[in-house]
Amino acid sequence: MAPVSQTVRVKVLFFGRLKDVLGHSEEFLDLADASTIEELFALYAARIPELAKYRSSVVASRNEEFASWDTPLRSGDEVAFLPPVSGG
Amino acid sequence: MAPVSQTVRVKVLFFGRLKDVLGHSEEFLDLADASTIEELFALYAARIPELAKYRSSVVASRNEEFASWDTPLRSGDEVAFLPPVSGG
Amino acid sequence: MAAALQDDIFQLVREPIDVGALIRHVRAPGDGAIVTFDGFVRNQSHHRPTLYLDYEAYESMALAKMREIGAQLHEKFAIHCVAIVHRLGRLEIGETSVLIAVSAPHRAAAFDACRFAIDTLKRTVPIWKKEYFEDGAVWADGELPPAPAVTLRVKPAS
Amino acid sequence: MAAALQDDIFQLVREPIDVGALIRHVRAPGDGAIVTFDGFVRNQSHHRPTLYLDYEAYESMALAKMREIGAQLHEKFAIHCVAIVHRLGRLEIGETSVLIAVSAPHRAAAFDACRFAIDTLKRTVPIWKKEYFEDGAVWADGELPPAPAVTLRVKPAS
Repeated sequence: MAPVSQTVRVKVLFFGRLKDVLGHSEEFLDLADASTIEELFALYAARIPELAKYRSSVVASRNEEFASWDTPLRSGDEVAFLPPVSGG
Repeated sequence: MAPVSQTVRVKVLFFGRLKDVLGHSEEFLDLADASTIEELFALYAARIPELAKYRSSVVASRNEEFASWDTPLRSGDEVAFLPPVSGG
Repeated sequence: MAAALQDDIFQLVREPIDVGALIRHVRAPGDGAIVTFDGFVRNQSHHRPTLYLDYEAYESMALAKMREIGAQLHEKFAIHCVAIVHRLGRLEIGETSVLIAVSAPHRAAAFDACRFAIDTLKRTVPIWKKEYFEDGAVWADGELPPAPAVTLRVKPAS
Repeated sequence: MAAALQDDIFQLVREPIDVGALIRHVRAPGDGAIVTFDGFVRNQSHHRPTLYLDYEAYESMALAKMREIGAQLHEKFAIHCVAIVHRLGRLEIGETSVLIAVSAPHRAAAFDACRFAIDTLKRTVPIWKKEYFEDGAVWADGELPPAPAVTLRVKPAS
């Protein structure tokens, strides 16, 4: 039997200037299974075109570890989009 | 006229283990004019032979500046013999 | 990765940081040196007078990254104990935003570790600073943390 | 040589050193970083348990050399203010013998200057430490300050 098309639910967080652009800092989102972080970001950029210009100055994390943009997501994952950090 | 032979009075200070060897830490001493710091140390080493063995692990100062052993002394100079320093 | 010693401190706080208390905390009779980095709010940024700052963090990840720095310090340097505390929320001019204190038997390790800690914190810990000026506010320029370029996927067994 | 700023501190003291007060002293709104070195009495020396220490100094020259270090810091590094305080007399285990605090607009200068200061102090400032053990006392091994090998004499005019 071919696998049934499934969705996964992930938590998405935005910080710093990204949060200002989005107007909110976190939400839950349903995605096609095996979507990547890149695809997740593209969904938001489709919704809010201004986001696209931040793509090259953002890093992503998955479950509190820095992650590459091609990381596939699983249900329950927490993904964050992080602008350049300026602590200290 | 040939110059009259003169003496100069200098203050001599000892610190750390040198002070322990000498049994005192400072005194005034009369020296032949133009005596060097080396000659001053030799006077003490003649008096207290144990001092001689410290010669290579001592530096001298003249008027609170590190000075070479061939520095000639003048009246009123303050000379100190300093073992390896261990502040901090 | 070496476990952090029990008396290391990694904290995000919203109250003023007590520098003296943290220095006393990392102090132990077997040590001889403590090097401390105290970062605090400057009165200007790029020659514009600053009114105050606001720090925010991805708190759980920031704490995890701070602990990771602590573990790296114990791996790389012969230190005894470390405290890393970062403040969040509104900070006035002159207030400490970050305090790092490192104790060690010898000073070279304490200096190297303290500097490694603040350099790494500024590159990798998800904390952001918003600067407030007379005429508005901006997110400070920062550093993009180094993230893996691609995921190395294990080929599924067939 | 650049003059030391008026608010630099160079002191030899016989009472406990107030680390917090010195850090506050070098702090100014134009700075962003303070690096502090706190050197204190270890409970052992070469694996022998230490009871206490006694520090003595050639006080006038030690203060002159400490001021010289301060002047060098201002020449070599973009710092704002420095405090160098060394304690003399009997010190118990854990007590601070030397405290160096350096403030600067940026952290690299503060780290470099603080480290230069303690390294130079340990090589050039005439202070000596006697270590007391259960079975006696010894002068600590130290470093021989670099002194000129020969005096360059100006030939008298003939």
